[in-house]
Amino acid sequence: MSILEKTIQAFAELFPEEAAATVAVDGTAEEQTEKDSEAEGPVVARDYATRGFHLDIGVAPDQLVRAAEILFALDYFIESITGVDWPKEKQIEAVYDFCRYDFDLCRVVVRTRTPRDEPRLPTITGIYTGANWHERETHDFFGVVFDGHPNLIPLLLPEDADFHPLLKDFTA
Amino acid sequence: MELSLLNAFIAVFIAIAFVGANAAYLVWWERKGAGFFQRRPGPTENGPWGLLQPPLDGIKLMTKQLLIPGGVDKAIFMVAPVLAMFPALVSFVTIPFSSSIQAHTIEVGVLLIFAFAALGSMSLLVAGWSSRNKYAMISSIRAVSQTVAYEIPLLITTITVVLIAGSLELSEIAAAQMGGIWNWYIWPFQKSAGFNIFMPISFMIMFICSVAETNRAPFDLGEAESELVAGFHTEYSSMGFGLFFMGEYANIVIGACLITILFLGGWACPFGDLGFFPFTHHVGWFLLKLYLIIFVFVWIRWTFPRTTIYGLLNLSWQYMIPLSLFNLLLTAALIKVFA
Amino acid sequence: MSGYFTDLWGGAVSLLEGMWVTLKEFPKRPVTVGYPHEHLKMYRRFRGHVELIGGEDGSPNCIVCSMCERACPSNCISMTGEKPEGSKKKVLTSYILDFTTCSLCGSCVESCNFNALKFSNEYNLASTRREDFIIDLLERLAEQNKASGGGDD
Amino acid sequence: MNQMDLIELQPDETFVLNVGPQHPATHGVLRVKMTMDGEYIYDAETVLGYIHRMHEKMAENRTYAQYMPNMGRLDYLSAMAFNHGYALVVERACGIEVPERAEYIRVLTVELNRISSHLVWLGAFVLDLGGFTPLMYCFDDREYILDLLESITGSRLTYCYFRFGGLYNDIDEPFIEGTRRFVKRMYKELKMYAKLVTGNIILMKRLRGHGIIDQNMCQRYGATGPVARGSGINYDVRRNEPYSVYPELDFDIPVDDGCDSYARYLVRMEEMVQSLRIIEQILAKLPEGPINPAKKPKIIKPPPGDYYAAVETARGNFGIRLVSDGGKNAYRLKLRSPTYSNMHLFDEACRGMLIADALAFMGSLDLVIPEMDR
Repeated sequence: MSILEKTIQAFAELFPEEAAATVAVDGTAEEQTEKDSEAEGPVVARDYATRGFHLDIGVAPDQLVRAAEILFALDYFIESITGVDWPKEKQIEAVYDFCRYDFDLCRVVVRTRTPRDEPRLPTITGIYTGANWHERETHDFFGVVFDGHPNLIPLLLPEDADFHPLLKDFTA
Repeated sequence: MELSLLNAFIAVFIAIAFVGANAAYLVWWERKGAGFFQRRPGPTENGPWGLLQPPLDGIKLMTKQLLIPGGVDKAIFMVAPVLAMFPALVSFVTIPFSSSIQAHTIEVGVLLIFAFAALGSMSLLVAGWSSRNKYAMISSIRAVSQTVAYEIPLLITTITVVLIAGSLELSEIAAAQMGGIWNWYIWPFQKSAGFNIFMPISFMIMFICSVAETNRAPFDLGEAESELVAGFHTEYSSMGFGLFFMGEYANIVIGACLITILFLGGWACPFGDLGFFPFTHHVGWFLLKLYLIIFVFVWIRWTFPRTTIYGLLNLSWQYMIPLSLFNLLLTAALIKVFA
Repeated sequence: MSGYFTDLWGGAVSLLEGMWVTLKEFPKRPVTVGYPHEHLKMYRRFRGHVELIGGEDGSPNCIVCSMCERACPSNCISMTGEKPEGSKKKVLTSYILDFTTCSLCGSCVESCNFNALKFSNEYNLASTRREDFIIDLLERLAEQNKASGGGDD
Repeated sequence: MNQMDLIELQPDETFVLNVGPQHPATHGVLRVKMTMDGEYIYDAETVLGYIHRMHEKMAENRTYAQYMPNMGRLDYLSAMAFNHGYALVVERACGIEVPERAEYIRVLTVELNRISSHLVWLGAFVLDLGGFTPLMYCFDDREYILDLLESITGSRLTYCYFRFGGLYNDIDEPFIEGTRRFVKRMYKELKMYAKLVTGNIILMKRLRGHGIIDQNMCQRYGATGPVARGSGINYDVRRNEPYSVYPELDFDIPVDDGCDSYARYLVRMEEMVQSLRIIEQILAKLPEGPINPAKKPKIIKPPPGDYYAAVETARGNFGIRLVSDGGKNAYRLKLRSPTYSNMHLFDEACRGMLIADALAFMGSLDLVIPEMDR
């Protein structure tokens, strides 16, 4: 069983009702644009050649910690955490990148969305210690509050920074 | 009486001048040597081969503002650089450059040098303590533990030589090694002590200890610039820093002088007494050996990375002290057998 | 106990090896170029700040299309041009390069379709005054023309 | 287990030592707030952001082509690899094919750049340990690489040599000749470094057994590059996630399971040898052909969606996540820089170390601050 299938199977626990039926390999990038992203299931296998990653997993904020636990158990390491601001939908998307050290190449992207006016997410520093700085950075740039984070103070911005530069409505 | 006082003044003046000139030009030589070791020319801009660099550096340092950071113990802060320079100057009084050139013959010359060398480490302690800077503080503690650790093997090794020569007077120790390279104490065979295979090792111990005593790389833990910024002289500017710098080089000269006298026969000509040759047993030989040793100091500094404080202390307590103690015992026994 | 002495011996040998390496370097010639006295020849492709290319008569090739101005990521080019009476082409009247913000990426040269811009070989770019880096390229071209007695290159 | 974990220290038994932002060992403006017990580090907190420039926001305000020079400013020591990563992600998003010759030249310049980066690391690392001379030798050797790269790219540090789908300009015969000579010289120089630095007993005593990073820690922090490979993890993007022409080249990924500073040191030294091997192979089989694709969109406008590309820089896995909305500018560009994750584990790993060992450990992580702060 390839690592891709293994990961998908492990995530079946999070999405019991949708199960494996929602797993779909998307087509080329052009086709992708026509599809409404909402229509996709939570676990989507992507075309690596055009996208650069294999698995796209959308979770609810409260499933995030469990998702990180599953990935940690499967020997994934954390690459980065970042946000994307979607002002139209009044949401901030948090994107978690995971990758593997061994030769079973599989890049996993975990996404979750939180309301833009009060962005709150649970921290995963309990599982991936290295998420600490990434979460602090996301807090700096997007104002996402990570509940339970041990030290949520500005990392890259000055200590007294009260702005979040990567929000789309930020102007210098 | 008055004449001898005048003599003493002249001698001290010459000693100071010698130390000053040496300290200044050793800085030049260090930079030039570092350059050559590192595929670059070193100082070139001031004077031919950069020879005007030391006096100009001195002028620069003197014209700079002497900063005294807030909250330091001013009196001690100011005294420390002087303390760094002073022992080196005094020690020079006892150094015999040849059978006739010596500021003052002191029967316990070796003891005097060690007494004042201990004072040198005091200046580091005082400087680091009074600077009110954490880096300086750590550095001074390091410097003191280092000096304590390395004074022991240094003294033991010196006692070994003193035992063989039978005198505490430096000129007599040197005089005992006259008559050719084979009489120097660096070799395993001695007239008075028979075959002592540990003498070259003693020389190595002496050499390493002098490097450590003078706080030079690879044992420059006191001023490890990549860890402690500038160590005990972090807060010193202007001539305060200059004095520390000069003191360091003056100490190097003292250390090299000691090695020359104790192991390399002082002013002895390596080819024995050549009746036809006018320069047998001449101050020139002394200076030649002195600068050769200083060259090796420079060479070592620009070759090796720095040790850590624990590596340094381990080297002393695990290797140096047992070996030098063993050699002392062996020498004492051999003297008993052969004498 | 045997480890004690092999450590000592191996360590000493490694130190002597290192010393031999540095000693061999000692007599070699330094590789340094004594910069203010000696200069290196710049490579043909060296990217200094940009300058204008003059045509046969020494006037700039530039036709004021503003492609470079738009390509520049840091907005350091500002140019003006005017259409003289009875002429079809626009003529460059000023070309100011604000070198303080230029990152020497060369986007301007690449975007130019009329062979009007090139990199200079200027590398002595140090000054204590900010104004020295607001470079009037048109003036520079005129000076070059004067120096070479008419358009060359 | 180090001794610090066993002792519970009271606040009045410790003092805080600020290493940085201006400190000789931090190679830039990095600050580590260390809580010390004598010379032992009880706790450390790294403070970043002193040269944060918000490159990610710049990406949203510039066109794709205009953003290319920014990449060299991230990591000034291996600018080529960062440019490569950015070119890869945009090419992937737009579906631009890169001609074979361009790919080979890209790998050639990236590997030259990797050697030059490792040379700076070697010099600076030994400088951290108190040895000054190797720095000068390293810079002498690096000078050859910089001259070579300058002769084809026109600049010495921030090359900006890659274009989407190809290169800025072609390499010429003097460059190939010069590279051949350099490879020959570099093999000799590496032997010299082995004698001067690698075998040195003082260096070994300082590095062996110090700065332990185990595999679990690498996984938790996401350490990559020589830091992970020095912990016995066989992870190199060039092999694990092949890009460009790396699959066609024969080279090894050096791995050392010493987990200490010395293992990381050995990995980097061996990487230079492997890079030389790659360069030799490329010089032997450099194909003829164009260096820019025949058809290339005039204005770069990737279709909407998420794209990811990763490259192996001299310091590890550099990843770019590009979120496009189909416009001329990126909607969101995330730069995942390797040192950011590598440095993060310093806080945990340096607990209980002596300050001298901790700074040697920091040197073995090969920090480039602008890349961390972005």
